[in-house]
Amino acid sequence: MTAVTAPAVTAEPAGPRRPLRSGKLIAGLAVAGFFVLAGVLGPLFAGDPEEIGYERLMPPSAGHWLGTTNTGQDVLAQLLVATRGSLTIGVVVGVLATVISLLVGVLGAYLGGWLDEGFSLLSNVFLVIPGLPLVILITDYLETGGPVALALTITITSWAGPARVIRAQTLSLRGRDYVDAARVSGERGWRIMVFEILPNLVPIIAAQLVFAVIGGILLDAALSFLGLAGGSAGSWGSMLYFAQNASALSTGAWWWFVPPGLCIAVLGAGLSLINFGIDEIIDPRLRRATS
Amino acid sequence: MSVLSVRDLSVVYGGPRPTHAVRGVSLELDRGEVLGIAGESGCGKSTLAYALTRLLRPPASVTGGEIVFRAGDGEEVDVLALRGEELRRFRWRRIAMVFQSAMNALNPVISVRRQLADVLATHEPGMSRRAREERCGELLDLVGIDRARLSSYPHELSGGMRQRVLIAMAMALNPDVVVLDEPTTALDVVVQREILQEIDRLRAMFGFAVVFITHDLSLLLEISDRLAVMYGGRIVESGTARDLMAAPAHPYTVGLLGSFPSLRGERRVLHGIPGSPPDLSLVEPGCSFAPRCPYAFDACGEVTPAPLPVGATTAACLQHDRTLRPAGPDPGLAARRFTAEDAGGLRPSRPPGDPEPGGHQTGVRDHGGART
Amino acid sequence: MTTTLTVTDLSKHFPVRDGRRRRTLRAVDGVSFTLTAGRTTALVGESGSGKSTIVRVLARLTRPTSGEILLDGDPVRSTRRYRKDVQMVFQDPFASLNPAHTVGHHLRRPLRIHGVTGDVRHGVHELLERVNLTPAEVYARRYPHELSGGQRQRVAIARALAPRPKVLLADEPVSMLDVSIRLEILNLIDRLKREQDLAVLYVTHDLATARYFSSEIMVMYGGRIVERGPADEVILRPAHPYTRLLESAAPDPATPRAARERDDGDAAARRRGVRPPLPQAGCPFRPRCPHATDACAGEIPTVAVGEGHQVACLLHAGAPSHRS
Amino acid sequence: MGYLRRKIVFYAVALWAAVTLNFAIPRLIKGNPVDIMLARAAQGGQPMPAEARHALELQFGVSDDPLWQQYLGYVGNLLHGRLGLSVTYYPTPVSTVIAQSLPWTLGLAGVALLVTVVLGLGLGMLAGWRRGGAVDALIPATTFLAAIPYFWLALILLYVLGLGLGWFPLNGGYDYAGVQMGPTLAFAASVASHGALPALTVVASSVAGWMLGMRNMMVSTMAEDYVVMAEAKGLSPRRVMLAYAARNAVLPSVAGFAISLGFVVSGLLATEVVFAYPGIGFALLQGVQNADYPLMQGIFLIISLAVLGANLLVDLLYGVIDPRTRKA
Amino acid sequence: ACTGGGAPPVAAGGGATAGSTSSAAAATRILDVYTGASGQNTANFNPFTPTPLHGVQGMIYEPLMFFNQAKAGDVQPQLATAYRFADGGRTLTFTLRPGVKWSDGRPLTAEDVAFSFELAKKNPKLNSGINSGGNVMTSVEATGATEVTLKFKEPAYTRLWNIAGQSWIVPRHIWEKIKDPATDPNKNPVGTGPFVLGDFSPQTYVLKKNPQYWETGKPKIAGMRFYSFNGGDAATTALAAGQLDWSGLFMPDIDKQYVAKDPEHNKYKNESFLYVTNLVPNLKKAPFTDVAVRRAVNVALDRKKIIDLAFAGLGKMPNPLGLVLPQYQDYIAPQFANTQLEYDPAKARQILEQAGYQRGADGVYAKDGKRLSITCTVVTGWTDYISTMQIVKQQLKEVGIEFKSKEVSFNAFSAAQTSGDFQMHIWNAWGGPGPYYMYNNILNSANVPPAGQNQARWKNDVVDAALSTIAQTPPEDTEAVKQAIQRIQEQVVAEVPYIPIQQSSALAEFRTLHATGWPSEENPYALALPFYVPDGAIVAKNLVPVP
Ligand SMILES: Nc1ncnc2c1ncn2[C@@H]1O[C@H](COP(=O)(O)OP(=O)(O)OP(=O)(O)O)[C@@H](O)[C@H]1O
Ligand SMILES: Nc1ncnc2c1ncn2[C@@H]1O[C@H](COP(=O)(O)OP(=O)(O)OP(=O)(O)O)[C@@H](O)[C@H]1O
Ligand SMILES: [Mg+2]
Ligand SMILES: [Mg+2]
Repeated sequence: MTAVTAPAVTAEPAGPRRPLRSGKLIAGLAVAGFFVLAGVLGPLFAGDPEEIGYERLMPPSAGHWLGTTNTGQDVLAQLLVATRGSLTIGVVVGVLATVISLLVGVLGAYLGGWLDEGFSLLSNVFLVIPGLPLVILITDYLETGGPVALALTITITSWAGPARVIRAQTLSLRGRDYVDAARVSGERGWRIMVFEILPNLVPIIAAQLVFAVIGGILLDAALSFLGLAGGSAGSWGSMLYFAQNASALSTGAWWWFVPPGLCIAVLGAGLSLINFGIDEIIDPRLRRATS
Repeated sequence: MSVLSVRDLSVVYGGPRPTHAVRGVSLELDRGEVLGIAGESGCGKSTLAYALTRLLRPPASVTGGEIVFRAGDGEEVDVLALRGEELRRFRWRRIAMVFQSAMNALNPVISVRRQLADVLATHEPGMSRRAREERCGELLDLVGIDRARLSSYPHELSGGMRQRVLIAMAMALNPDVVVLDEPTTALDVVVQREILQEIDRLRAMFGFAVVFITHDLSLLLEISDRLAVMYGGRIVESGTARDLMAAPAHPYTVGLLGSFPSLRGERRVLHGIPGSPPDLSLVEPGCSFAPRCPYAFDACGEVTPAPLPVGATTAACLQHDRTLRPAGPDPGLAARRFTAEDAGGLRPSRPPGDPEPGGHQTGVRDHGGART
Repeated sequence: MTTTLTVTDLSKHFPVRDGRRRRTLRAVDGVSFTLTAGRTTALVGESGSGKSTIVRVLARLTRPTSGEILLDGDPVRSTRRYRKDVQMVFQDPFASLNPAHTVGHHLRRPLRIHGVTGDVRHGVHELLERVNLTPAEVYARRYPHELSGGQRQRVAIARALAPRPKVLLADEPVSMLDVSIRLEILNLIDRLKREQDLAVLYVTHDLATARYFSSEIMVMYGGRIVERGPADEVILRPAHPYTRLLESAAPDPATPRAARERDDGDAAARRRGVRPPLPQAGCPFRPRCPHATDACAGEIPTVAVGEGHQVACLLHAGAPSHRS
Repeated sequence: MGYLRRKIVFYAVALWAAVTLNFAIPRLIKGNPVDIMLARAAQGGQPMPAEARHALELQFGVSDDPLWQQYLGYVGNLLHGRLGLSVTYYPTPVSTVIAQSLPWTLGLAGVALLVTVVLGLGLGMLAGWRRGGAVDALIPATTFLAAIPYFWLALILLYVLGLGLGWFPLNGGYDYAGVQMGPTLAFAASVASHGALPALTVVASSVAGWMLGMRNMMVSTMAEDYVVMAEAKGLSPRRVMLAYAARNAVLPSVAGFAISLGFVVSGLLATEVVFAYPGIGFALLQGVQNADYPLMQGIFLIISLAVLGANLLVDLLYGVIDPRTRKA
Repeated sequence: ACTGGGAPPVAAGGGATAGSTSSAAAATRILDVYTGASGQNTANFNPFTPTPLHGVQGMIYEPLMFFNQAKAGDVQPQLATAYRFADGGRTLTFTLRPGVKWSDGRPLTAEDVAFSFELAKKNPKLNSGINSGGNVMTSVEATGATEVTLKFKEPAYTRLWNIAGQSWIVPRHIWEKIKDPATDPNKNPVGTGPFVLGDFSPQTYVLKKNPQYWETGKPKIAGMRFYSFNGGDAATTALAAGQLDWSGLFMPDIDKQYVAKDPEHNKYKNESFLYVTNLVPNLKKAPFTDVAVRRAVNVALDRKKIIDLAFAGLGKMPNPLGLVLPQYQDYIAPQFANTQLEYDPAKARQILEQAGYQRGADGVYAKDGKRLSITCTVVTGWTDYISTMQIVKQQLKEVGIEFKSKEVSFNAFSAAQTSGDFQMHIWNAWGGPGPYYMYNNILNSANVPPAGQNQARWKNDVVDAALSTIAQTPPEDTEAVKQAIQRIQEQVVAEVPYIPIQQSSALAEFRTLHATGWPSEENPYALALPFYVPDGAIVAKNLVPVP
């Protein structure tokens, strides 16, 4: 017997009313928000990213804030369009992977039995089969689809990890008394899954979503960079690919090469910060002692 | 001659809303005695225990007071001043501790042998491997566990056995003081009884003093020599078990005693203590029990009561303060009743939303009210 | 007519793995009892003796291996109908309320599900008031983490009462609560039992509250009911060696320390650190029992040792036996 | 299902899935090696006469057999260890191509992974132990590193440290012109200096994950009673940190190790391309670009098997380091 | 027929000033070469396989003759000193060079040559192209100690290039023992060429000087080391860092990226007459079934801008005839002597309007309700083509044609080429030592894929007949050949089956620090491209080490 009455400070599962105060979360959201804004609005203001001109490989100037490519295209315009492309891929991958992982994880863990055995086997298999080679093979097949098809492909290799996490969490939630209590109240299975379990998965889902978005962006970048993304998806990765193809770095055209990579890294770091923030909300022990 | 004196100890958990978990606690622990500390969850019992063993970690810090340890030869140690190597050597040899949940206090991936031997290897580096092994075996014998279990991992032992392993571990260096923080709360009553008897037997054998912490007052009354009742970070009443049971002076103690039905005895009025424990992050003058106290009067919200001798016990309650209540305590309290109806004094204003204590008596067969 | 929940020969077996071998754990083994409206029946027993399993089977959270459950003499109907009549209060008030929903939500749902007619909002407030959570509007809007443990448990009780059940199963409803508020909750259940003519099954470790709050006590050991009878009878005149052990182990400040040390042979049963595995047949307590004989491995008759006081032990087999 | 049976089924299914995916995917890809080779020859200025197509089809064994027959044949060949002939490196057997490149990748991945894991876990341990301390302050920086794409970091490092400062060789597995492959000190030194930058890239961009995971686990573990207890026992801080806190905190990282292998392989692929490292990653890329089914299949299979094998190993190892899993 | 040895290379000026290397060191210096190989080398020295290691063809194994594409009509004897057609082109006799030795010391015999041709004939797997006489060969015989005679079903005049210039002669005494010549890696190659195998590793290998090479005094350099890089950028880096003596890398900014790094030694040659980059319309698909559309597109393109921007200014203006110039200037029909490709958007619109197209509200022409929209397929990552697409898109938009580009993998691209499942793509058309070869490749209806490179899938009876005529005409009859070629030109100009974009830019970079004697504009004795077979070998054996 343990006596507990005091409003628990630590063991509390994150309720919706828990204040979302976390410096990391705010910083991360700010970074992500900036990129979303740039991706959504940027292309409207930037010039035509495909406009080819005679000002080739010009360093940043008033006319071209981020200089030009070897075919005289404006790097900034390309970067803004690529931001949109990369974000699209990241978000589509993130959402799809999360939806699949939710279906597989929650259904399997809640219903149990052979379905669960099957689902977890499936996700374990997808986890151990090396992702990038698989994606390379599949994108090759899906050559025509553009960013969405690419995102679909990347999704295939990125749902398994989140599914495992969500399954584990659902398993633990399923065993909670409040789920049993809902059953005793007479709630139906789907209602329990949707209204009792899902809300408590929100922080985990958010973390997995963010994680999948980073993964999607990084994988797309790698594929595009290797020239395997099946069509210039107009993403940061493909910018890097073209820069690399034109030996941008060895010719000193850092303005072409550095920004896309930096964007990936900064956005990635921003998203990671969001993840940390969520982690800290889930587990307050992770907060820095000083904060 | 006390082996451990605590004077005016205060502990605060830092942070945006600092929690004043222990507030000016003073205690004396005599050599070989069992001192029971009772109190509701969250009243600061464990924090006090951790302060005694110097195990507080940030954000907790001792903000005042002192702890003095007196060894058998009379040498005094300022426990709070110990640092580094000194502190390391002091720990366990002088004050050992048995934790609440043996499941968590034993490392799940290290064998019992290594966890026992670790203590010996650290504090008695001269000891040979063979001697250590022998001593580990002896320790298990001591608590009635088969030596063969040395190679077991914690998950292979039952809850009671784990608790015994912890006790064996506490015995390893013949400490002067053993702090037991709710050592049996997680256990079955039968097993709980076994463990208590085990502790009693070992204490008789080695003569260490025990600080026994639990919220189970009935248990404490049974096993301790002296008792301290904690509420809201303070010790509100202390005395010998017999005196405290016979003549509790603090309304909280009265309420607590009234919360335990007697197993075989007469059936009597039973009531809980309505309301919730105080918020330890608030530092306000006045008695922290006042909002739940049926006998609270105006001064309770303004004056922080100091411990006063009341009969055979010492209680921190303004009802017994002659300057404030020249007429003496409320008759209800004097009769050791804890009901609003019985309370002659002002009814305290309840914290918003707190329920009426109504109905708490219904359904209980009242066999004649207070005992004589 | 008074409502009764009659349980006959209920068993629940779990397949378990013992090292490499599989075996069957008889968590509940041929248990029969009746819960009657307006009465509280206490179920006590050591940890792992099968108390929660019985409750979960009765709450239809677990399927029984065998046995029959009759509600008012009828075999069990659809689960939904059944749940309207049989409700449950869980042990841990922190875990049994969903942190994502308000108190109001927790109470609205069962009202909706079980088609309670009339104003649901009003129903919620009424429930809250019945468990002394006033003002009800304020509490209805709160989230569980904004409540103290006792308040939460009251919400849990209110939820259980929402479908206007006839039977209330309470699995250690106060063991997670602070001592000072336990009594309040138990008193509340007791009051509601009388007001609504509930049949209550009170599962607990605590013999003292069992005695105080119930009219009948059943003592379980190893999946079986080894003793049952009127509360005072069982506590004050325990007949089964296990009940005696349990009773002697319970702390009781009223009993002087020295008196505890009486040597009735139970000490031998306590000294063992390792619990011997449950025997497959015969008396489950046999391996720990100081009075065990070879005969204990055979069929154990249930005998009456007093007015409504029955015990499954050969020590008392001299008395006329009533098979259950 | 029992733990053991579940594991066996898992490995069986994973193996089957790897083998079958491996069979299926290249067949779904458009194009075939003959088309590719003809197109390449044409693009490269030496178009082949019309007769060449048939000859090439004969050579590459482009088959019109029903799929199930091809599948059976494929599985049969696998069972005999035959991976077929590479198209890109025709007529070299795929096994030879893999044998040539695998040691490089294994060496690079092995060293990089070892350094990453040791460094990451070590730093994570220290960061968690002294929360808010100097090591802990590193975390944000490493997060940033982790978010950088492998290949981009590789290129930047290559240009800054290799081309700019000249500290490292630019490409290749060793100094091809300068030293002979063989068990000589010169060769070893050359391999080491060529592997340093690629390994550094892998370490830099993947160390953060390990560090963070370890740090968080460490923080959680530190709050466990058994760590407090170890401290109460008067053990030295070092011992508390290593034997009680880190020992337990490392368990999830170990369990995650095998999973992370897949990611390491992926990262390595891009890194190898950047550094012209003669490993398996680039061989795979070539295979894909040349519709070299046999080579792709072989490499994918090898990678899958390696990851599966590593998983198996971790499963076995886990039983040793976490006694709780031995039963159950 | 032709006589004489290879033209002596003109000594390149300059010479090493850093001359710290003694002449002895120079003589042993191994030149570093990058031929475009990527990934690992696998030991494959079988010249009959599709992808042997670079250098095997030409440097180790030699053809009978060398056809210099850098200079029209320049044919050099190699293992054969002369050839002779008879029987209306159905019999071909080679006279072999005496005194040639295999690198194992055995003499080269007519039997060896006959065996080499026989090998491909007997073994269908070997018949994979450049090394084949084609399946039209009916017999091959050693008809004397230094004479070999081949017989054909059809006149083989136009196949001489393949037979004499692209077929590798191997020693019978070794190859007759090889079980499966199609897959044997031939690990210890024995050839007649100027170089023999030195050391080999998967990363690099060395071909070193053959001391008993038949051309006395050659080669002068000690050998060549072949590198393999995992990407163009790695190679570019190595080249810029001065690590390579010779390569054939495309570098858009070659002056800045390469020459500027060491202007004294870093030289390059732009072999700009090898191929033509075309927009290839699929003539089987709308809208390209309509010649007006092809003509409109043809005049709507500003090729100067495309070459400048997409091809870094390195390509040459193409011509409407689809021939590489100035190589085949002589073959131009008089009426086309001054014809240039026009850039005239107004005319494009006019062509379309005349053909019944009407401009829609969106600015795009349409006919019969169908918008004039073109989708052009391009291989992912081929950046110059992708840039071309972007410019073409802008230029066609101007004249009211919607143009979309679709990037696909090389796999998918090549599959579409074969199946015809594309509307338009961009592709190179290559020729050979004579104008016939390119026309035959891309215009002959017999060469519609999968058989050949007629990607436009054009069928024109006049052209087919003209090509057939050339195949039946002895090359000596240049006038007849010319006339046939000019008949084709008329058709090409009228029908526009391909839309030329640029005439090739193939860069060969070489450093004069360690060797001189590279081909130059004045002395184009072979293509300077190291990967070109057998030109690479011809260049290598003519290089002179710098002391
Ligand atoms: N790490 C911490 N940070 C902040 N506050 C804390 C921390 N640990 C404990 N507290 C607070 O300090 C007060 C005293 O806690 P403590 O653990 O000493 O109580 P306790 O009497 O041992 O309770 P229990 O019976 O539940 O063990 C509580 O209000 C608790 O919320
Ligand atoms: N799902 C299950 N699978 C296997 N064994 C189970 C399962 N549920 C319960 N058991 C076993 O059945 C026995 C009875 O368990 P139960 O929870 O009913 O005991 P209990 O009397 O409620 O104990 P406690 O007082 O600790 O709550 C125990 O040995 C338990 O380990
Ligand atoms: Mg505590
Ligand atoms: Mg239970």
